[in-house]
Order: sequence, then C-alpha cells, then structure tokens
Amino acid sequence: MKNLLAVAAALLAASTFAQEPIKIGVITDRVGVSKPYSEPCTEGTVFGAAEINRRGGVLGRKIELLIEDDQSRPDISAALARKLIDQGAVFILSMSLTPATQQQQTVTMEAKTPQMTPMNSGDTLTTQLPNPYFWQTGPLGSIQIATLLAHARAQNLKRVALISDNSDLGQLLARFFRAGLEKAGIQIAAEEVVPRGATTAEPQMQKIRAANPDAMFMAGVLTAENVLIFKAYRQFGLKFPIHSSYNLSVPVYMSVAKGLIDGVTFVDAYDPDKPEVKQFVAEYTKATGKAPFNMHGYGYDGIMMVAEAIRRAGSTDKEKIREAMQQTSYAGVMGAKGMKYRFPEGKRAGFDPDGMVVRVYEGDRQGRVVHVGQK
Amino acid sequence: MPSAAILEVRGLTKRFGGLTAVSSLGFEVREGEILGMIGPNGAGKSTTFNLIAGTYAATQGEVRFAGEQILGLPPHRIAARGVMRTFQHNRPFGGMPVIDNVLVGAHTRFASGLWAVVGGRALREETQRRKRAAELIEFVGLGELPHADVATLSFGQGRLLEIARALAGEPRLLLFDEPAAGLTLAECERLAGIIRGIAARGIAVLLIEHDMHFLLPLAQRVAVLNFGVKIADGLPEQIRNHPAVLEAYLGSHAAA
Amino acid sequence: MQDFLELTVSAAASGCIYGLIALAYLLMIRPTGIINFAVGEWAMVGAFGGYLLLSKFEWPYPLGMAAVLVFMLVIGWLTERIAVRPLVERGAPLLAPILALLGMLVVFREAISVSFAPDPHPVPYALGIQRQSFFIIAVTSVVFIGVWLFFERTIAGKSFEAVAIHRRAAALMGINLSRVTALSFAAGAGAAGLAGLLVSPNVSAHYLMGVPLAIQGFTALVIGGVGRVEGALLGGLLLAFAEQLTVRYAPIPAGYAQGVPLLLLMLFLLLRPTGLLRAK
Amino acid sequence: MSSLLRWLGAALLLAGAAFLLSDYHNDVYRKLLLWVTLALSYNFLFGICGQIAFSHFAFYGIGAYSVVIFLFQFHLPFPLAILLGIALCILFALAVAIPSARLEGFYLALATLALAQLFIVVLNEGGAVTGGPGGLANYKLPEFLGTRIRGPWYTAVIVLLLLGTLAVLWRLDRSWFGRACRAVRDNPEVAAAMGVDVARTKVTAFTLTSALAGIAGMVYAFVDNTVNPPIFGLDNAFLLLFMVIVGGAGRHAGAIIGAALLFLVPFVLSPLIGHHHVLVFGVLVVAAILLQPRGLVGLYDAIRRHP
Repeated sequence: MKNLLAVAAALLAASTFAQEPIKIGVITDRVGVSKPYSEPCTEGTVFGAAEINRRGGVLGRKIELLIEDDQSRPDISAALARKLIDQGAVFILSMSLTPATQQQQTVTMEAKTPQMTPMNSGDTLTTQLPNPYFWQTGPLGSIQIATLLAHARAQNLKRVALISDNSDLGQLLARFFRAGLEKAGIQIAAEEVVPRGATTAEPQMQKIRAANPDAMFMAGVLTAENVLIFKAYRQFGLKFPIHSSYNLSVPVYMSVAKGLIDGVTFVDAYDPDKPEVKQFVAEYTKATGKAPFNMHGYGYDGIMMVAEAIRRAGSTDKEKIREAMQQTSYAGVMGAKGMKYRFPEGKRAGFDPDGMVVRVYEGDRQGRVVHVGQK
Repeated sequence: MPSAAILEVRGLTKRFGGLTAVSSLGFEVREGEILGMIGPNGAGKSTTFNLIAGTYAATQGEVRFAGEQILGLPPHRIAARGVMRTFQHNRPFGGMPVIDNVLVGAHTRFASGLWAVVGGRALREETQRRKRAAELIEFVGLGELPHADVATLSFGQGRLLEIARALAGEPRLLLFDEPAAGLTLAECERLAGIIRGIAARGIAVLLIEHDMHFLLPLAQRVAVLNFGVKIADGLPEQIRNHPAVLEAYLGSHAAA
Repeated sequence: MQDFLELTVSAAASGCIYGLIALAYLLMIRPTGIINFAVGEWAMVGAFGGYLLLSKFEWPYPLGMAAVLVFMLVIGWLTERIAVRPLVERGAPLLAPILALLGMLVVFREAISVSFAPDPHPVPYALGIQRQSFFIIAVTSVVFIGVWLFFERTIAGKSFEAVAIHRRAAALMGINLSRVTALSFAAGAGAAGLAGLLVSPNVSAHYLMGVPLAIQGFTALVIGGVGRVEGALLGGLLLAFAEQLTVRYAPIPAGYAQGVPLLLLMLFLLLRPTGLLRAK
Repeated sequence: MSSLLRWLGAALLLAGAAFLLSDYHNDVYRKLLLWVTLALSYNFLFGICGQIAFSHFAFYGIGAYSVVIFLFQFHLPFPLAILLGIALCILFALAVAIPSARLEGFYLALATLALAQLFIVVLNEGGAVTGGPGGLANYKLPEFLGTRIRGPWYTAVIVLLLLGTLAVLWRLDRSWFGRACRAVRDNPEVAAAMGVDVARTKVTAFTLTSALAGIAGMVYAFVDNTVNPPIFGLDNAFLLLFMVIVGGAGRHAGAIIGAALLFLVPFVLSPLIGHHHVLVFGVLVVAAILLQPRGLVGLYDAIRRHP
C-alpha cells in the first residue's frame, strides 16, 4: 500500500513536470503614449495563446504569458525584460514604444534571450544593435513607402510633400519615407511636422499647398494630429492625393475623421478578404464578443510564430529557439494573400517586402485593396 | 570724547511716486553710541531704515559707512560691510533651529569657500562659528534653547533671537527696528540692558522707536522725524521739552 | 495674401484657445497667487464632456455646451474644496496648493484614462467645419468681454480685484476670502473647460491632450502678463501668430519650428518678465 | 574617523547587496539607486533651496548624451569626455539660472520647463549626432587596465555615485552654504539683510545640483548601454518632484524614501491592479500634500514624538 502511494506520487510529480508551462514574456504599455496600439496588439497575443493552449499547447506543454506594463518608459522596459528572463521566459514579445523595445534589446542581447516585436516598424530596430536574438515582424517604414510608391507609380509623381509628427515613431517613419522618396528620384517639395498638441495644421498645409505637390505622403502616427491634417486639407479644398503610412489602418479614423478621409490611400498589412483574416475575425469575435482589427492581428501572428519556432526547435533551449526562429517561414493573419514571414540571409526583419497592400478609404470605411506588394 | 562717526547720512531723500517719504535727511552715528530716532507713524523712520539697509533705493542723497558710500549697494553687500539689522515683526527662518538662525547671521564671516566645504576642510571653522553662536545665544539670554524649533519661541524670545542673529554678523553698526514693540515691561528692561551691552562693545546703534519711555532713557542722542523731515535732534532731555516735538509728536500722541 | 488671411483666421482661433486657458490661469492667480497647471486636464474634461453629450448622446449643441459649462464650474469648485482650501486654511506656503494641484492633474488624467478607450474620441462642430474658427473667436470674445466688464464695472469684480491686491486688507473690508477663492476656481475651470470643448472638434478628445494645452496657455500668460485680463488674450494671440507664421514663412527646418514658442517663452522671461501689459 | 567608517560600511552594504541579487533585481536596484541619486540632488535644489525646476532630467540627459557623443562620435579620451560633459552641464545651468535668479516667483520653473522641452526637440532633431528619436546604442563602457566593469560591479559604481552625491550634499547642507540656501527658501529678504547674496546662492545651488544630475546621467549611459529621448522628458521631471514631496522635502531621508517608494510602486502595484496604479499614485501625491506636508519623514517624526 505504502509502495503504491509512493509510485502514484512519483507519477503525479512526473506528470506535473510535463505540464510545466512554457513561459513567454510580453512587454506592453497600459498607461503611456503607445497604449492605443499596445493594448489591442496584446489582446491579439492573449487570444492566440489561448488558442494554442486549446489545441494542446506546444511540445505538450501549455503556454503561459507573463505580461508586464512598462508605461512606455524605456528604462523600466529594460528592467522588465530582465524580470521576465529571471522568471524563466524563453521568449519576449515587445509591444510598447520603439525606444522601449530598443532598450530591452540591450538586455536580451546580453542574456541571449530571443525577443521579437510583432508591431514596431522603425527600420533601425534590427540595424542599430548586432543582436542575433532579436527579430521584428512589423512592416518596416521602408516597405511602407516602397509599397505606396509602387501603387502611385501610375500617377507619375515628380514632386511630393511629406508630412509627419514629432513622435518617436513618426520621426522614424518620416526618415525612411524620405529615404524611399529620394531613392525613387522623387523631389520632396515640402517637408512639414505637426507637433504633438498642435491645435491646427493649417500653416503646414498652406506651405504644402504653396509647393503644389503631385501628392502628399503622411508618415505621422499621432491620430489627433493626423486628423488635423485632414481637416486643413478639406478646409482648403485641396485635391492632390494623400498616401498614408499604416497608421491610417487602425479603425479609429472611421469615427474620429468622419467625412474627411474619403479617397485617402494607406498602406496596410491586413487584407480583410484573405481567408486567414476572415477566419481570425470570426473566431476572435466568437471568443471575445468583440471584433478585432489589424493591431490584434499583429499580436496574434507574433505569438503564433513564437509557438511555431519552439515547436520546430523541439525544446525550450533558447539557443535552439533562436536557430529555429531564424528559419521561420510562416503564413499568418497579416500580410497580403500568400505572404510568409521569413528571415532570409541572416536578416532579422521578417515582414515580406512584397507583403503589404494599399487600401483606400471609401466614404468613412476602410475599403478595398487597390495594390499589392512593391511591383 | 566723541569718537569718529561710523555712519554719516547727508541729504537723504526718497520719493514714492508723488509722495516724499524722506526729505533731505542728515544725521550721523558714532562708534559705541546709541542714536534714537523717533517720530509719529508715517514720519519716515522705517523708510530711512530701509534706505540705509539697502532694501529701498534712495532718490538722492549720501549714506557713508566707515567713510565709504554704501547707497546703491544691494542689502547683502551692506550687511557684509558690517551693517546688521533686526526686524520689527520677528522674522526668523522657520526651517531651522535657533542656533542655525544665528549662524545665518554669521554668513558673511565665514572664510572657507565652497571647495573647502565639499572637501571637508571647512569643518573646523564650522565648529568654531557654532561655538561662537552658542555664546551669543547665551549673551542675549536664550542659553538653554540653541536647538529649539523657532516656532516654539515666545514673542520676546524671538526678539532676542533677532538680536543674536544680527550680532553674529559682527556688525559695526546695528540697526534696531522698534525693538520694544510688543514686549512686556520686564522684557523691555532686559532688552535695554542688552542694547547698552552692545553699545559698550563699541558697536554703533541706530534705534528706531515709537515708544518714548523706552527710548529716551536708553539713547545718548535723539533725532525726531515728522513727515520725512528731521524737526529736531539733541540730547534726550532736550528732546523731551522741545516745542516742535511736543507739537508734532507728543501733542498728537497725547490727544490720541 | 490669401494664405495670410486664412492664417489670420486660424491663428486667431488657436490664439483664442490659448487665451482662454491663459484666462483660466489668470482668474485663479489674481486672487490667490496659485498657479494651477491642472487647467489642461480641465480642458480635457470639458472635451470629454463634449464627446459624451454631443457625440454619444447627441444633445443639441447649446444644451450640451451649457451642461459642460455647469459641470466644469462644479469641477472647479470641488477641486478648490479638495486640494486648495484645506491648505489655505492651514496657512501652508503658496507652493503647497500648487503641488497639490499638480497631483490633481495626474488624478484627472488617469480618471479619464481608465474610463475611456485610449483612442481619440470625436466631438462635433458647433456650426460645421468651415465656421468652427469663427465660432471659437465669437465665443472667446463674448467670454473676454464678459470677464472684462465683470472686473471693471461690477462691485463683485472690484472685490475680486481687492483680493488680488491685498488679501488681508480685503478681509478687513469684509470680503469673504474663501468664497472669492472658490469662485475663482469655478470660473477658471469654466474657462478651461470651454477651451477644451471649443478645440475638441479639431484635436478630438483624448487622454494626453491636457499637458500641451497647459503649456501653451501658460506661455500665453507669460507673454501677456498676469496684470490684466486683456493680457491673457493678447498673449494667446501673439503666441499663436508667432507659431503659425513661423511654420508658414520662416526658413527653418520643420522640426525646429516647434522650438519657436519655447524660445519666445524664454525671451519674455528674460527681457520682459511682467508680460506685455502691466497691471494698472 | 568613525564617520568615515560609517560611510565605508554603507558603501560595502549597498554594493554588497548587488552581488546577492538576481539580474532583474540588480537592474531594478541600479535604476532605483540612480533615481535616489537624482532625488537627493533635486531635493537640495527644491527642498532645501526652495527652487522649482523641471530641468533635472534634461541635465541628466545632457550628461548621458554628452559622454556618449564625446566618447564614441568624437573619440575623445574618457576623462576628457567626462570633464567636457560636466562643463556643458555647468554652462547650460548658468545660462538658465543667471537670468532667472534676477526675478522673483516661479521664473526658474518656467525657464526650465522651456529648456526641458527644447532639449527633447534638439535630441529628436539632432540627426546622426544624437541618433534622433532612436537615440544611440551599440557602445560599451571603455576598459580600464584591460578590464571592463560590469554586472554587480557596475552596481557598485552606482553606489559610489549615490554615496558621493550624498556626501557632497550632506557637507553642503551642514555648512554656511546649506544654511544660506534654507534662508533663501524661507525668506529671501531677511536672508539678504543677513548678508546672503540671494541670486548667487540660487545660481550656485542650481548649477551644482544640475551638474550632479549630469554626472548621474553619465553613469546611467552605461547601465543599459543606450540613450534615447523618452527617458529625459518632462514626465520624469514631474515624477521626481512628486518623489521629493511624498518623501519629505528638505530632508535627505525624505528624498531617499520618496524615490524608493514611488519608483517601486509600479513594480508592486501594476501586477495587482493593472494600470490603475497611476491613479493610486496621483491620489497618494495629493493626500501626502494635504495630510502630511512634511512627507513620510515628517509622518515618521510625528509618530515617534507621539507614539
């Protein structure tokens, strides 16, 4: 009897060991400036993790998310990265401000812990530090501008205007938009900045009007300031086409810029007609009672890719996960039909350069896809 | 045996807009002497006081201290030359104990610079000054209270602190702004003793006072102000019976 | 020339917003000496009031505007009750209520941040997009004329001024100090909330809109001076024109144009710290 | 001698702790020590000298950025980079403080408010020199005698920074200079009558504490080996002010307690009540000012006096 009990206890112990969850860290922002983007992205990740667990987890183990809030404060962010690593996270997903992700990297590089941002899109994140443990699957600024230019090729642009805001990401996107435009041999006739907290964008738009551009490119990511730009554009009755960064792809514009955005084209990593997207939307809505949008998709793809890499690594050894991650070839919710995330030739920015789409606002609705990829 | 005049005031005038608060005032104070200055309310006593201390800028005139013009110097420079003052309404520094208040008075007498402070070489001087401050606290009669919170002092004790603080600056001229105001009779007597003691150390004293009963026995000479003009000066007994003074000051005082 | 005329309207509208915020500061500073940096958050509360009543519940504009104004008066009065009066009664130094109000700034912002989604919320125009600037200018003019008449022409206004000049003397004259303080906070919140409501169709209601408005309004106040009511409006207009003319006409890179209002602020602090208009 | 032993003991204790902590706790500990260092110098300026400034983090940033730029963009030797960084802090501090000191009221607060924002504009627009919004990264602390200080040893460096700052401020506070600062805070007019040069005292206190913030920034630059604009903005400057108030303005212990408490609050509360912790923080600040103007240190004193 005693022996039997001992055996049972040993079995029990073994089985709980087998069910010890795989810990994945998430650093998000619930307080600061990137909260409007960080929150839906994190919700997508949480939904994805639940789905993985419902299907039996990874390597027979459940996934456990350790979610931390960095308030968009980079120094806190780096400390939290260490916390997650100390708590046994084998992977860190970064969904906060770009400089925060940057500062976390100094930790993951030292601790040799895989880290990925599924949503930050600043081009410099994978180039500033030689960190083989870091990947980025958000659509880069350089891809955004190249896609927009590919779509606008028919318009035969010679002189354009570039407008942005003074946020971290807005400035970064503007830098790569500028580089993309210069590379394409297009003259930037006016370059303007609408600072955070402005009460009007009329002087900036006047200057752009005076430059008489063939089109205007928007690189800003502050919703309120972008709306100011549209207001001035409508008020002046301007006619040149507007091509915007992926910031216009979040649905808040449909309500907050009502009546202002008809005809504006924007680059998106989200094609609502893609079967994977339809399935994701249906399942997410069923599970949470709330319709998701593209930010949820970024977070969902992020956790799926990580789970996939761990599955292929066959272990939670961080070095093996790193190798597996580098070999990623994954088709997810985001990206044009058939797009796969890949990190070829040792690159660590994984969004397919041909994976973005250009969409257009029809009335106040985010309408159809009018262009795919950079060709 | 009159000693040299340490403070000489000539033609001192101050106008506030259209109002002339002080008009062509002239007087002098000698070392070790107590000069009283009296006058009814609004006579220009406080203005004169603030002009000498540098709080107000004079419209014109001359104020010489130890032979040098001090008019136009900022207050801290004037203090550094050896002109210290007390305030009519006690104004201690609330955030520090009694002895530190006194040490602020000694501010200009510290020889060590900021580097010496940071490097620790100023510690010896600090200790010496602290000892000296304790002696001054003893001298004015607050001997048991060097570490007391200034908020706990009585009004009379606060007045004594004002004096100790001013003395810590090693003044050659001490300006008292109505020091007896608000004190009890017993406190007034103690105060008179202290002021005499200060003068006895060779420090010149300029004393502005409303209360004749306090001032006249104490001062060696008295100047009387009315409407910004000096209407009389002389020995206390002369002032007591001066007709213009009786008219301007005592008369109105008696009537009131 | 057309540009300049358009810019005149747009800068005048922005200047009116800055002026209203500056007026909010001024209404409180004059009688109490207290600088209340939470005015920006008050403007945010006004903007969210506009979102709720005008966008969500679709009240008619005049009714919604009146309701927001009344609500703001209550907020201002409550703020004074909670964060200022206990300190004034205790005889705390002037800095204490200023810091307490900085704390209230955080409380206001976070209360909004946890109650509403983080995205900006739309607030409708009073008379349509083309006429919003004129509406802002008209409402602001009415407010400033009203406030000016109040201080210049009424006994109650004079008593406010008396408090501004000397608190103790005013108390001896039988003026109820705490009532003046409470009223000045209520009026300050009214002005700030109005500014928030007026600007919100342009900038939308969102949880981070307060601090920029607080800083712009304060810059306007420093430029105009705290001496006179008109100074707040003048300062606001000057700031807005400087900002917008710089962006439009100055040959400097766009990023550095943001520095211009800050330099203007520093310049005024250094060269003319009393502001353009001195107290009479 | 015994006081020297006490400092030594504190150094050993504080630095020794770093060797017992995990990586995470070490990192939090490092940043906590830096916040405490900043709070100490800011307390001297605000609590002891009575000046409100919002530029403390800008000077922290000037220190951090300048040492990185001088070392890795201009390739200057380490000691020279540090000296130039300090000189830069002093220069900027004087430029702001001298004109502000002429004026009464809250002019320093306003001038520094503008400076703090201008600094962020310059960082964002600085191109390759400042790295723009992404800041600078991918650099390492220079080696000394063939070894690089890292891990808990670097924490020990921060402990030295903290204790050095405290020692300097401690001595200043207990000297004629500290008394002059308090006198200027309590009553500038009386202070002037006592011979205190009010303007000069203000300028000296501002410059000195700003330089100390700059030195702390130089140490910070090698904590995560990256510098970027969001760290040095106004938000943190306000947080610093709140720390000093909650802890007890004018007291070194208050600055230490306030910084420790408010820095650690998000780490402790965030897992419990999510993002509501900021609301709690705001209420805490208001309550502290209303109920206990001397801060937590004052509360402790009151309890000790009347148990």
